[in-house]
Amino acid sequence: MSQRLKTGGRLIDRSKELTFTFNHSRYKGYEGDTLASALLGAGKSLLGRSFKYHRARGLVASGVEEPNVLLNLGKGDRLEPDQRATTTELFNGAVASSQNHWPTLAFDVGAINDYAYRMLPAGFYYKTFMVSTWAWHKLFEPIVRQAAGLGAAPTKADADRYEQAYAYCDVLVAGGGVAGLMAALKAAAEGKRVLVAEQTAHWGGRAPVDGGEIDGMDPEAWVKKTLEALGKMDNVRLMTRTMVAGLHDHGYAILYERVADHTPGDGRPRHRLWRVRAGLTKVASGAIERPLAFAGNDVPGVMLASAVRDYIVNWAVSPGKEIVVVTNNDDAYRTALCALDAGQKVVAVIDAREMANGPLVQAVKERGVKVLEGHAISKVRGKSGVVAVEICRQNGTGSVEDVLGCDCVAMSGGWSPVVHLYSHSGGKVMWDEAGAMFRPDPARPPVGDKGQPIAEVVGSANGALTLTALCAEAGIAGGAEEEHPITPVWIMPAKAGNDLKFKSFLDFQNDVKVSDVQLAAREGYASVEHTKRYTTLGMATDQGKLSNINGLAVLSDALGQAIPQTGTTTFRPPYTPISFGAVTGEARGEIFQPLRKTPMHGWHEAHGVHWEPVGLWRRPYTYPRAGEGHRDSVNREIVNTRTNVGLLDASTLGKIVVKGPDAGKFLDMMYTNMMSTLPVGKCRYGLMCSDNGFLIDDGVVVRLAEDTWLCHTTSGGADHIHGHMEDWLQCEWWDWKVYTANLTEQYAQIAVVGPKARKLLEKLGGMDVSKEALPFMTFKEGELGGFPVRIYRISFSGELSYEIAVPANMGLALWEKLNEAGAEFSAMPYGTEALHVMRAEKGFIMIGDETDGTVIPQDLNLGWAISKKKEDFLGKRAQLRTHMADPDRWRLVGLETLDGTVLPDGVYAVDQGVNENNQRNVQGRVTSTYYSPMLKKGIAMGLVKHGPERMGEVLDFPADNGVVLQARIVDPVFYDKAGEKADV
Amino acid sequence: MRRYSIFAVAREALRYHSGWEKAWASPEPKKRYDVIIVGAGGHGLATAYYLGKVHGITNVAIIEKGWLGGGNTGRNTTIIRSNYLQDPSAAIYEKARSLYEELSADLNYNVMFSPRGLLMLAQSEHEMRGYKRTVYANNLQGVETRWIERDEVKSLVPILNIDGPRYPVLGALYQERGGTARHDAVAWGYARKCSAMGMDIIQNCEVTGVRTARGKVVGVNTTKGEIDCNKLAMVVAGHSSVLAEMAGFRLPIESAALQAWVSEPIKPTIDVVVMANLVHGYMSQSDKGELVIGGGTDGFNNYTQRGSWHHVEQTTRALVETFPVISRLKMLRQWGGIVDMTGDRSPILSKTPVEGIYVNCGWGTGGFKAIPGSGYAMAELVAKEYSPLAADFSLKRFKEGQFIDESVAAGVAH
Amino acid sequence: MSKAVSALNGQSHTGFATVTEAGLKGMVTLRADLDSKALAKGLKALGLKVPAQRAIVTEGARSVAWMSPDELLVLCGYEEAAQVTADLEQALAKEHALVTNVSDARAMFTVSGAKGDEVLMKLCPIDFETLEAGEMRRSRAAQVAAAVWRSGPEELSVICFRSVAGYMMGLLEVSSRKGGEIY
Amino acid sequence: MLTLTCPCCGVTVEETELAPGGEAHLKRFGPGSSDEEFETYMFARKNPKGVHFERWRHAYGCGKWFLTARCTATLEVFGSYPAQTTEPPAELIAKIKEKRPGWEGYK
Ligand SMILES: Cc1cc2nc3c(=O)[nH]c(=O)nc-3n(C[C@H](O)[C@H](O)[C@H](O)COP(=O)(O)OP(=O)(O)OC[C@H]3O[C@@H](n4cnc5c(N)ncnc54)[C@H](O)[C@@H]3O)c2cc1C
Ligand SMILES: NC(=O)c1ccc[n+]([C@@H]2O[C@H](COP(=O)([O-])OP(=O)(O)OC[C@H]3O[C@@H](n4cnc5c(N)ncnc54)[C@H](O)[C@@H]3O)[C@@H](O)[C@H]2O)c1
Ligand SMILES: Cc1cc2nc3c(=O)[nH]c(=O)nc-3n(C[C@H](O)[C@H](O)[C@H](O)COP(=O)(O)O)c2cc1C
Ligand SMILES: [Zn+2]
Repeated sequence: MSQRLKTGGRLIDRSKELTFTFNHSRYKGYEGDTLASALLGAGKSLLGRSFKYHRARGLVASGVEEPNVLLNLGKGDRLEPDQRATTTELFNGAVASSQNHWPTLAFDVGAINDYAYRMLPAGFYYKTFMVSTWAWHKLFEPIVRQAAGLGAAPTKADADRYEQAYAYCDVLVAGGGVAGLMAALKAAAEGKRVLVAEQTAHWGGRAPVDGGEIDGMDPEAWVKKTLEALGKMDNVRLMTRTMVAGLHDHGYAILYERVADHTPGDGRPRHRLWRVRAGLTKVASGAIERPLAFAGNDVPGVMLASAVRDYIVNWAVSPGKEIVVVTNNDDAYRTALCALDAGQKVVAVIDAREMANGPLVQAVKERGVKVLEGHAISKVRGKSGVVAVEICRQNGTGSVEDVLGCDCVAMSGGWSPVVHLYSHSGGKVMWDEAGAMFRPDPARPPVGDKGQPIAEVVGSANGALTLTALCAEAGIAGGAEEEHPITPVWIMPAKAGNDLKFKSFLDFQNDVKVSDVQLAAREGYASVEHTKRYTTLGMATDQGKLSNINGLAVLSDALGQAIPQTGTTTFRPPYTPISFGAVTGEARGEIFQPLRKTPMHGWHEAHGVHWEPVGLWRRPYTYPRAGEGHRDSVNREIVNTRTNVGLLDASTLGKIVVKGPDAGKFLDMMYTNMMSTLPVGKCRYGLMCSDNGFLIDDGVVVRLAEDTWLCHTTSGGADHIHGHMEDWLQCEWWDWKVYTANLTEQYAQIAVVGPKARKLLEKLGGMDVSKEALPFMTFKEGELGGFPVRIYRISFSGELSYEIAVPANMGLALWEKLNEAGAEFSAMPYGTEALHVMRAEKGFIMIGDETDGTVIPQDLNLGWAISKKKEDFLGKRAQLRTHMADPDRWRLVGLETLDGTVLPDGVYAVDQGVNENNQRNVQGRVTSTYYSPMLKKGIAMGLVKHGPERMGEVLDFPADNGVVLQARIVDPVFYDKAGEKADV
Repeated sequence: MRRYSIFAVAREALRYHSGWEKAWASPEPKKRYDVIIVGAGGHGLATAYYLGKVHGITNVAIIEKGWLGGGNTGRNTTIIRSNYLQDPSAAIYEKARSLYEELSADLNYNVMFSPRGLLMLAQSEHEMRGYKRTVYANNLQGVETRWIERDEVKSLVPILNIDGPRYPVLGALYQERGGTARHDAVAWGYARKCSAMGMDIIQNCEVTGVRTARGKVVGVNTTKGEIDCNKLAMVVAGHSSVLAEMAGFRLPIESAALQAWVSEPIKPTIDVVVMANLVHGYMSQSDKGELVIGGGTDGFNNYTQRGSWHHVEQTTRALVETFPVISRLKMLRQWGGIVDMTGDRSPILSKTPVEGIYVNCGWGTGGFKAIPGSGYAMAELVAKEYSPLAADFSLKRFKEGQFIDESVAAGVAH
Repeated sequence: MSKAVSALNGQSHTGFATVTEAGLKGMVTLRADLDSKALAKGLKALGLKVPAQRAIVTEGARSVAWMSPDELLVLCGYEEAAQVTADLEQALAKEHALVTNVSDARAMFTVSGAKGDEVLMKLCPIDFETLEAGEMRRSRAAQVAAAVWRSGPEELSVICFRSVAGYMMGLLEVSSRKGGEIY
Repeated sequence: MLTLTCPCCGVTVEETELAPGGEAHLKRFGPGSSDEEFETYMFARKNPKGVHFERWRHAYGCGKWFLTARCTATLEVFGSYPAQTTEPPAELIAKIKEKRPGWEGYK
């Protein structure tokens, strides 16, 4: 049984006791513990259930590679599923529970799957349940889904905040082990700007646990000294609890800083996501020990040898009292020595190598520990904890020679360099036969914007596994005991039979066994990528940190090919999982996206507005009064505007000034109309097409001066159209003398609309706004009610209308003044919906309603706005293509239901028969449809085949619930057909 | 080919599954084939399958530069829907969707087609009008969709933040029989059947050249030597321009990275597929339990299968806003694929300037759902020179201006 | 003119740094040939000179910033912006140039305090360690365009569009909250 | 996540400050051109796996368009230059040839 040792523990502070709960029971730990070490210290070893077979699982590892012990942490709005116990720093009051079992961890019904393991090999689902989609979806899939998944999903929104930050450096060091610190020291001494990121809360990595000597000091002392030195340098930043999650193209590294995971609720952001642009990343991410694949290697109590050592040295927790070490290399002997030093019993070291006699082996032997060379574990006995191991010859089939009682197995299959970061943006790895590992190929690094390498690897991540090799690589004196070569062992014992292979786990979390990989190979899923996807090897939350190399070695073996020929699967970010909160950063709630506000935004809000999003703006849709539905208020706003006067906040309309000797020529290219001939002081409605011929925007163009025009665009289109203009100016007609500026936000714009509009402006005074002084389709600058304004006589409603532009900082004041002064004329604000209805009553098109990216001006009977005189304009050539010149195109008409009801949005007019694909033929569709409170009936516009030539014809529009509505083709101008109201 | 079934699994269990045969053979290429298909993605394999099944053409090779299914077919977010607006699109996607309904039985391979329902959220008046229009169009096209109000949306997706704060959900376009399928299984299931029909799937074999004589195709050069053919179908998605270049023509295609990512697995929390197009994010939950997420495409040409990080941020933000409960879940893995974007964002199934060469590409960000329909139509086009499902997707539309533009929302509002 | 109110009317928040909307500011955009003599003369009359690439030059209460190879931004008092516009227009009357008052189209903020850089480090892809006094960087703050420069000891200034002033203040406020200190 | 240098500002900026604009040096065909010419201009794209000449706008900076040569297979950037050219500069072509001996040159 695991327990806390009386002394030791380099990372814990015994004077600071912490309490926490696990599955509702209270436990104690110390500051410096991880949840894993505290649980182990409390004697808990059964801590989870596996994904598929629900087998009992305990800790295998001590760090990020832990596949088994994922817990639900916290509760309510701080609940986090799948939290790795080994990387969770213990804090007072932590609440944790185990996952993926029912009803309890100890008694889990799902474990029945374990008995049926032979029925559930890799690929089981592909071969079964294919009778019908119905049966799969309704019967089987729900069971599969319920059984899968790990932790419970949160049900409450997150209480924490997150943030992001940018940083720049010459050298990013990923990993704060001794290799990383050496690299940092070197780069810092060269004057580079250095950033060192260490994912844990501690510096030094493995070396302080593993021992040896650096620069005449023990590693712990060297680390301390080095940190002090680095800490004093201005050009170095040291960051703990910061994981380099990904190394992206051009040296863009994503770092995940767990600022307050260990101090929840202290007001600090929980995580901070760093986006670091690094000239060079020194990957010093260490190596991860590999498990050995023997039967029962997943029973709680079987652990990585290095993890056993870590628990003893770092946290004074011994995972067992009677330990069996099983290995194929010398390093695991350190675990034996360390356990002995801690007063634990080492039952035996089982070494798969035929001969083991390096200094570490000798040291162990000298302390009286039995070393069984050429041996292997055939099987682990025990279900929810190790009871004994059956011993056999490594090169046999597993016939048991001996049974050793024990409560902990420390296994080591060798080490795999952590090559993830090197690989994320294309760096390649190579197989190192001697070390039995993939390590970075320095000849094929990931490259940056200049083709230069953006990553270099140092230390054990580079395959310099031993301290001796690592120091040699860094040019620093130091080293540790000499180690004899490893002998790769992929299956234990080598000729294990089916009964063993079906219980020898490769991927612990996903329950992938040696037999599964062999099955994949047998069935032709021979690419390592196929095997991965067929078996789910390496797809669990540890992303194969423990399983990948073993798995692909087993696959290579099954295929009879060399390991490098099999290759690895692709390493993808993040290195370890990162919270979506961190990826989101500050962008939540109010600042999820920019909200663009007009100067009158606050006023609208204070006056009960119902908003409509338009791009990043919000525009008033309508201003319902108490007791009014939206439709009522829209009707009220329309009637009032058409009978009295309405006020519209039109500030969001785009306003682009275009100036220069060639501005007229330029606008003639941009618009389908002729703009160069517009007289100064006048306004003209214009259309813009893309060079592919489609209508993209419309608006009123004003000629401010001989060489200056002001182009109004749609609200959503302002930035886009400005960009579009600059694009053509900069990239096509760069010799034309034209300047543009986007003045959209310089002005608030207010439309004063309705028969009493003039009276209202006259009341404000200061400018002659009479028909004579300011005729329709002209503009004038001056002072209105003390405000500097420019007034345009343009109308989108068919009413007498003035659009008043005023400097934005005065927009609110003018708006308030107009409302106030307008009271006697029954002035009231109206929103976009009233605007839409009124323009539809007049048959005016709306970009986005009548157009959808497939419509050309000709479809909308806007041929009059397409200049015949111009040789060229954007879209002209495109509109000559056969389909665009096709007389069968659908064209704009008005539509009126026979019974006066409102046609639904988007309905189609059907035609006879069906097309080749058996779809009902159609001959038109509704583009805009409204109830007209003026006409007291439904009105609509639509695009209809040969429409304008078919006035009076009645079309069928199948609507909801089988109802077919009938509507007559009419003139799209419904209201004031003679156009007498605007030009007054 | 031995049939798969629960009984077969039980029988094999008794002998430790030692008796399974290979799902597909890995032959060396023959000297010539009636039809060579380049690209063993879903579309290439489905084309081959229907060539054999419907048209009796089985002297076919499918040549794949990597591992079959390893292109976009193996890296997409598996959304299946047919709620398209324009007739030609609705026709081919609905054909595909209806074939998906039967696919597991047809292939004797469980592709786990799961019609779990698909929602496209309307979060502005403009989107709402667009989706209502789609519903009317779909009803006439034989595609079952309906408009649902916000209450029904909420009951289908309890974790949805229906009130905004930025863009309250106004309702949704709902396709009840849209859903997902197990992407790899689609490729594997087709491959197994193609192989069983005697077709050669040649993996790890890159086409490096296209040979023509007098304007007609005669064969291809590959890393495994020259192979002759009567007809050549290029079905290589992101690499279409590269293949076209070998044959001497250009396509209206640009290749860009599209990314996806998954969370760690959790117990079932969302049963339907949700697309929130206004904020650019969509999400579903796989049978394994991870949330499968995708968003926007990079704007620049790229062949690296890696995309730019800011899209990941943007889409994750959109989804955390839409589903606030996911904020404490963790991103497990992100990856990219190279999508083939056409000038009008609709696919190309077409003859080409070279006689005997056909292209099937341009599926861009949305071709997984089309695999069976596209394969069906492409097979017909290759076998009979005409397919009603493919007719409108021909290359000539770019000359004539008859685009199939699905972006109803492309026009700006107001 | 008393009717004019800046986007946030001088709102301010103090966390580990102080973020303030700077109130009404005069701003004039100038597009012209930056080598033109008339331009130099026009600026000289204002006590300013043509700034070098990416530079911002301050003389008394006025500054002028380089915006692009053919664009400058003159910063001055809000009240005098109309006059400055007119004067520059006059000075450039004979040239191909565009001078326009954009005082109302923008909002300006200051971030002050010893850790002011940390506020903007969270928002802008700018290397603040190398941002010298006298340089203006046009970039991004989270999701909107922003121009940033060191406007004083322990003070940075930020300009953005007026419509997103509220968003910018939201960003600055959240990023300067106590507990969010980086170093 | 790319970094590119804006030749107008002289700063090296990240992709999020830029807007991509597709293939560079397209020749516009207007009225009077053949259907083929117009289609080529509008749609046919080289889309090479390798050296690509393309347009970018320094959207969050000076607002200017510029051009770059970039490898779409490795993302290496060979250089950037002003948009006001009809062909890539000769020095840039030479530089690319040196780095990519097999490259067939600008077509
Ligand atoms: C991240 C992402 C998410 C997506 N999400 C969805 C979704 O939710 N729903 C949906 O419907 N669609 C989605 N898609 C799109 C969908 O994945 C693709 O449209 C579809 O898979 C394309 O299939 P394919 O067979 O045409 O191409 P691929 O699967 O890419 O197959 C093409 C094959 O051609 C091979 N090839 C290329 N060049 C050569 C050569 N010279 N010689 C030999 N072989 C060659 C490639 O190796 C590849 O295997 C998504 C795509 C991505 C990248
Ligand atoms: N004898 C052997 O077989 C053997 C094998 C492996 C390691 N070792 C020992 O381990 C030590 C190796 O030193 P080292 O510095 O190369 O490795 P290390 O494992 O000591 O240090 C690596 C550090 O990087 C951190 N890290 C890893 N990935 C990270 C990421 N993405 N972001 C941030 N931090 C990350 C780890 O937390 C760790 O602290 C030596 O003492 C060596 O003797 C020995
Ligand atoms: C629908 C879907 C679900 C996935 N689920 C997982 C998963 O649970 N675990 C995992 O590691 N990868 C998962 N992946 C990602 C794959 O591991 C892989 O990254 C992806 O197929 C792209 O291939 P590549 O990374 O090898 O280039 C999933 C991919 C898809 C398309
Ligand atoms: Zn620039």
